[in-house]
Amino acid sequence: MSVLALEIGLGLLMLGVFAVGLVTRGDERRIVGLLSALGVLVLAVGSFFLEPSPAPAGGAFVLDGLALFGKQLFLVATFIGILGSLSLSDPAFRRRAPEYYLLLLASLLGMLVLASARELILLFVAFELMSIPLYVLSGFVKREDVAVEAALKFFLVGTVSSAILAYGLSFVYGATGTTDLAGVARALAAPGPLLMLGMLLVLAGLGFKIAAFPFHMWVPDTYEAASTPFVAWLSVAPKAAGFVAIFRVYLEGVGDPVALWVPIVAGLAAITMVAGNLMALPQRNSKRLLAYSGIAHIGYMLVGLAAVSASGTAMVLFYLVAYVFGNMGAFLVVESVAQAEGGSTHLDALRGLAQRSPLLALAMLLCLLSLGGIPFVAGFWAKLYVFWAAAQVGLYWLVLVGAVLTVVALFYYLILARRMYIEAPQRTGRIAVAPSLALAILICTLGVVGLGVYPKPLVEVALRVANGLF
Amino acid sequence: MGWNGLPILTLITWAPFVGAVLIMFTARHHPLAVRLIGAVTTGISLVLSVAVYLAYDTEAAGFQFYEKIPLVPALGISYEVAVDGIGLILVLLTAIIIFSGVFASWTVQTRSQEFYALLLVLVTGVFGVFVSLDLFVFFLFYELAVLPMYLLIGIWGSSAQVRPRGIFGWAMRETGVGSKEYAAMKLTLYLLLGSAFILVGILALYMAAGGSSFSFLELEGAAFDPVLQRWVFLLFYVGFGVLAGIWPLHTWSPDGHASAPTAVSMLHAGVLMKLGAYGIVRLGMGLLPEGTHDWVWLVGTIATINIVYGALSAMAQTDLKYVIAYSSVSHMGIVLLGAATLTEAGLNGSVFQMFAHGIMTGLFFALVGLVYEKAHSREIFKMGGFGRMMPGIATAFTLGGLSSLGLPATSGFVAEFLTFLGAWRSAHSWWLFPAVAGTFLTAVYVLRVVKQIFWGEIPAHGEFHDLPDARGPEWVALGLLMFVIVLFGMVPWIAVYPIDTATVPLLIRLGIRP
Amino acid sequence: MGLQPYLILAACLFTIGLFGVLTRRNAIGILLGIELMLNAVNVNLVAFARFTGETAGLIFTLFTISITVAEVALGLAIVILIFRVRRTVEADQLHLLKG
Amino acid sequence: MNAGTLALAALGLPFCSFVLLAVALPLRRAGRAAGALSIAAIGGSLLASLVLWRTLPGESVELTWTWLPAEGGPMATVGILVDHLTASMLVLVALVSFLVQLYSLGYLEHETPPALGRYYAYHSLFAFSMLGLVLASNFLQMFIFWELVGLCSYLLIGFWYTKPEAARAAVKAFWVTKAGDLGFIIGIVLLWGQAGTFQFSRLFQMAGDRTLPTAGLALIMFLIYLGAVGKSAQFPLHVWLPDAMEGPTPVSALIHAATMVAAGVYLVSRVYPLFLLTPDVLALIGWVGAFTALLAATLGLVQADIKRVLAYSTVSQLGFMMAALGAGASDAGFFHLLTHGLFKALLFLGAGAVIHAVGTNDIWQMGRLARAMPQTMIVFLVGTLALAGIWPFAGFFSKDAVLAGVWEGGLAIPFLMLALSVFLTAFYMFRVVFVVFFGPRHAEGHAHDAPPVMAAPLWILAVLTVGWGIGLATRGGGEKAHGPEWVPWLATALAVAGIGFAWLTYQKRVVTPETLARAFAPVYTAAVGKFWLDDLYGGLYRSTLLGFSRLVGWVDRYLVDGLVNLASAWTLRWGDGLRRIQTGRAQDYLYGIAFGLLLVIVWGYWR
Repeated sequence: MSVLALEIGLGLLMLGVFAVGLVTRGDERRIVGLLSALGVLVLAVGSFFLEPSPAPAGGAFVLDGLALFGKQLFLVATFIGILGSLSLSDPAFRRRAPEYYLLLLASLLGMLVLASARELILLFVAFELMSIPLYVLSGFVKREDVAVEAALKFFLVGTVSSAILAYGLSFVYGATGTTDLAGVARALAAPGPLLMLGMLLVLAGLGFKIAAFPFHMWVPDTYEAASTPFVAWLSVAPKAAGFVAIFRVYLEGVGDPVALWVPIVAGLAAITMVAGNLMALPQRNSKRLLAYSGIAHIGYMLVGLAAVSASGTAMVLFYLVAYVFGNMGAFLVVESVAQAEGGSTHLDALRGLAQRSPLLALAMLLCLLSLGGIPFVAGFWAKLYVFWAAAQVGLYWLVLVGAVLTVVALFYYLILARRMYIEAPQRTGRIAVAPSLALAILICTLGVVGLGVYPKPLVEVALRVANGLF
Repeated sequence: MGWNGLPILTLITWAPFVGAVLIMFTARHHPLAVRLIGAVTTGISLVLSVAVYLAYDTEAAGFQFYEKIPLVPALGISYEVAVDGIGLILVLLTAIIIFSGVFASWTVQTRSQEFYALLLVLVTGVFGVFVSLDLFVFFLFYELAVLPMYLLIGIWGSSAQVRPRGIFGWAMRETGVGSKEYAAMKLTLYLLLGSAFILVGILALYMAAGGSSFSFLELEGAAFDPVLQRWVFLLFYVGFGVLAGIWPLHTWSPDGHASAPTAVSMLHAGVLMKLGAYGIVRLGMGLLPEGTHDWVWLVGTIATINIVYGALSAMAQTDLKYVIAYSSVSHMGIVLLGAATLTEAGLNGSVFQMFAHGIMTGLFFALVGLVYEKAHSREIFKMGGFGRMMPGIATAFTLGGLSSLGLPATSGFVAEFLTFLGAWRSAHSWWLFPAVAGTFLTAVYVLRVVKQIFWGEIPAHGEFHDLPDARGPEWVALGLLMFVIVLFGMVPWIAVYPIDTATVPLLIRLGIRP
Repeated sequence: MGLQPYLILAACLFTIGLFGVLTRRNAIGILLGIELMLNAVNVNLVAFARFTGETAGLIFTLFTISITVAEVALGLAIVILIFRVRRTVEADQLHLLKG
Repeated sequence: MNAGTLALAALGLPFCSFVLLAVALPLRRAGRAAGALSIAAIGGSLLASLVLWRTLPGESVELTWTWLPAEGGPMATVGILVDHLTASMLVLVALVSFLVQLYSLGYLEHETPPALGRYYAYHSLFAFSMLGLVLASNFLQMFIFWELVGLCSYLLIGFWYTKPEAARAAVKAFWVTKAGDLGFIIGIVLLWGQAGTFQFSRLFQMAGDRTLPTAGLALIMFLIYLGAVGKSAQFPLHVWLPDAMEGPTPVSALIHAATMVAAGVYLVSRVYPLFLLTPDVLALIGWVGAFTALLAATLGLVQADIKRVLAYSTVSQLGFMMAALGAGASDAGFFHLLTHGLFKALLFLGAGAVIHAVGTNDIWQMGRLARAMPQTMIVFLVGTLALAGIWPFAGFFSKDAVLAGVWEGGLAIPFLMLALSVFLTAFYMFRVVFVVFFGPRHAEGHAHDAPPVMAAPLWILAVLTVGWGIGLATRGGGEKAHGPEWVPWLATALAVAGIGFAWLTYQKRVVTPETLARAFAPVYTAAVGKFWLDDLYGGLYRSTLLGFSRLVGWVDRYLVDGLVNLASAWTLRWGDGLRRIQTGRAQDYLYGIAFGLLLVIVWGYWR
């Protein structure tokens, strides 16, 4: 099997989607969604049969453990995202469905390549391939006035960040004389000022992608305005890709000098956790609340990153998986409710959900508990592990900040639970959930619970992957 | 396995859970059926608890009715249940309280099927904690016992009148002090924070013992590093202590108990707070002898603060439920003080007080619920002369009050007296004096409340006329609890025998007895 | 002439671009600022390639140029869409979403 | 039947009666039937006690069962200890209880049946508790029943619970005695810490062979004595007893005159061997007793409420008993306890008959009742003479023994105080007699002698008081008085002087009470103000205890919890404030990026 098997498969799928989009008209175009879902599912399943191949020295494109882990994660997340998108029933959307799925798949392709990229140019190109479709997709929704506004903001912030990233990469290239990441890693053993500047600029650029404070500001607006299934996917997959890129650039093969980044990353982690959690408190829109909570989660993952150890990295990978399930599940429940409530994503739309649809409420509750870090759902182990990793390297203050902020986070998750379970519903009708959406939510819930009950296998995989980096 | 092949502890634990499932799936729209299912399933637990209690072999001592089913062999997690003398009596307590609770909340109207289902799920968690020997499963049950509380208080609770005043008045307004949502949120956040401490402690022990088993019996055999013991004991103390209401982490409890619906207050103050104390005794003292010796001074001192401070705070309250809630804070001080004495008398007193206070406070909250339901008021100083209209409730309340102030022939006295003996024999004999002072303060506030509410004349403003006495199902709850209070007060040895079989080995483990 | 002047030039370009991005209210103006920033990258890359003799930088430049084009095209498309929907391209009047 | 069985029967019958009355609702609600059951039970107890008393074996009988087990032998036991002390006390308690319960049938005839049932349930419980206290074989059990009689006292004072004064008095009685009991329980715990047992017999044995560690024993015995101070209404905790008169009069007769209040004296007598080891404490007991006797006697002078006069007289007489105990004359003290139990119950029941007839407690509203209620007058007079200590009534011998004992014990000043009290006692009691039975008639009414069910107990008590006294007189004037010859003469002279002075003041009006009040103005003012002790305690309770509790409550709600709220409110505020940086303007977001860039670079280089 070629190391490019997944990328080739995805390319073929994109061609297929394109072709079907050409030959179908109007409502028939729904079929492209099914096709993409199926295709991504096949790829996702297939990815689990791939074996990581040891990276050739100086190879620009590798399929090592990290790459494979990332790809599997992206594929699963994309599959869930597409499943969620299948329920979008707006006529305008249906008409433009091939466009939507093609862009989604294109972005996915960018991620897949990014996960494997061990070369600066490839990294940058994959990064842009991933990003540019996202700008389009975020404007791809019924209420155009806010969607385009969100798209513009996302675009402007994103491009400026890209420029910063590219500027940084140019310095890295200039200081090391190579675009190979292995060379960069070697040069980092004795970094000169130019290289340092470059690496810092790159960090700022990647900070945008993972939405660390203060590069996060596009997140709430975009999440609020864009279509929810897309946001569910946007909130996890590109972030995961961003983290994979960070691991590649900052950790892989760098050795001891990684300690250089600890204070910066720890600082970013702290302010991101603080800002995300605090700003989530006053929110009245579910999507916006989840957006800020997502920022906070990035902060928690940065805690694991700040540990710059194999276990820390592994815990971030675990966290990413837990976050994918928990966050996507929560967003998709919001989408289900919004579909029944005329598109309202206000917190009040969730009122009395437990009485209108107990299962939906339960799924939401489980996802929220996971995000909040309650035992026996995935998020709990995730938080515990990153704190553990940070404590191992002596970052006790960071653990303390994180633990205290967990209480703050629980506060707003419980507010959501209160809306669903305690308050009386505004309307009494039961909520009908589209089958595909229900399936997506089910997958997320199972993931959350399964990882919560039995996290060990994933932890072991993550540890193996992380050990490959050091 | 179990008892003559019968997995009796499993039956006790899961019978309410089955009830909850039945309620959710079969009896959703039949209020009476919901109640009957609740009564029957908790009744099964109660009967079996009594059976276990009677069948427990005090000669053999140790953990009995042992059952074990491996769950995740790779991690050493298994469903492993058994009871010793301490677990035994707490299982009995839980069964009594929940059985009474089912009857005490007979008149819940809104969403009653969900109420009962959540209540039964919660009690499964409580039973589970008391019988689990596997710390992982213990923790699972622990969370199960904490989480439904948020919904139970949030949905069926009641709000109190709290005037935002003082230098932090604005903060109180902003957080909504007094409302049930506030209380539910505070309680849940506090307890979850506490559980995080506990979990870290459990995992630390698990790792230190080699990471092969979560079983209490195996961890008991491991010799932990003294430094580790010191820190983990502190984790357990703070984590469980939040639930046990240790000062100054107790402030969730008055608000929470005051806002919770009757059965939940009963269960929470009656059993869940004991769960915290149980955790400290079982995990903290049982697994960490050296950690215990490092920290008992703190545990006992805080406990004395609890006793006096809680009693004084109770005295200052004007809301009946707050009085009872603060009295729980005070009485939990006795529980922890008894444990901290590290003497046979003190430990027996501590466990006995867990039981005695559970029953007594359960009775109190049941009564307060009844009074509130009938008079629609909790303001002590607006009530008066209720004794004439509700003599039954007045009698029961007085009995509860007498047990609370440690009157002999009620279970409260035995517990307090044993604790006093232990306190004097402990390394910090001065603990005796605040503890005794606490009983006097209790006498002051309890009798003051009894006098104000039930004695004297009915207020002239005519708000309270023809208030009915307790009746029907409510008497099942009250009668059972009153009977238990008197029974265990008069013949305490039926409880002290089994308790002693568990506390003496604990003392031996702590190196206090040879 | 050494490497440094080029780097300084690029830095100036980048800073001017950033300044433009931060101060222009018109979305088109911001786009132009971004263009300047990306051009600074190109200058950098070419200069480094020239002085290290490594060709990768030149290839990188080609990629950046093409990506810049794609981004600007997309940006203009969004700006046109914005103008159609909201009748303005002033970036600071677009604040329906906030808080 | 052996002694143990008899004692258990005496103890068990009232208990069974109580349980039946408590559980069997219809029976209790039936009222008189409940009374009959209770009376039958206590009658049985009385019978058993009498048989026990007559057949008492020479040495004490002890039975014990484990109550609180522990590793290596029980930590605490329950049991019974029967000796001569116990037996006489048993008879007294059972007898007075029986008579009072009988009397109550008439006294409370107008109560509703449920209330009457409740009354008798309390009475059965009291009888059980008091008998249990008497029979207790160890300190713990003593304490248990000690508290239970306190409970009954509380419940019975508050029997008319809708009366605010009764409610207040009941609670006050409980609190004040409880305050003393704090000392008691601490003492017990400390003693256990010292000796490792609660068992009287063990402790006496240890005291006997000097194996009881004496270090700190004085403190322990003082603490135990504090319990007696509360229960037996010694200064300064005597304040609850007069207020306790809010309860029904038979209750006052039984609990607050004859039996429960004597429990403190009984306690000291019971564990006298231990007190003998601590002479300092004994001396204190003597002084406090004598002072209490004098203080209460002065207070008794100014009361208008007949029951309060009797109440202060009870306090005073309890002081006599304690003084005797303190002086080493424990037999005299206990002797006085027994005689006092009889004649004080008689006085209270007599007063009850009067109150029942005229419907008021105020002596100034009574008068000339001698003609309307001759029987009552006679029995009341018998009681009064006994209390005043006139030969040949029983009180004469016991009081004489007390005085002699105190003198012999070398407590000269207490002796003087007691002597003065003897005079005052005679004075204030005859003040009541003259005003009530011979004074000018004030109120119209249809006063008449009590019905037989009430009269019978009165006569029985009167006969016993006289008969016992005569019996003692014929047997040589009471073998218990070992003091100097002049003591009985002095006592009689003082008593007669008191009677005469009262006659002059209240009958002949040679001296008006107002003149006396003026002559002893400071004492009079102080006595009217009850020596301001009530005000002091009330002030302490309201200002210190309640004030402090309010402070703690405030601290808890507004500081301890306030900090929690503050933290959460701040968090919410910061969240809201931070949210405002999200202005919605793209430019500001770009500023965010630039700021972040700056941050990262500065951070990176600054290290």
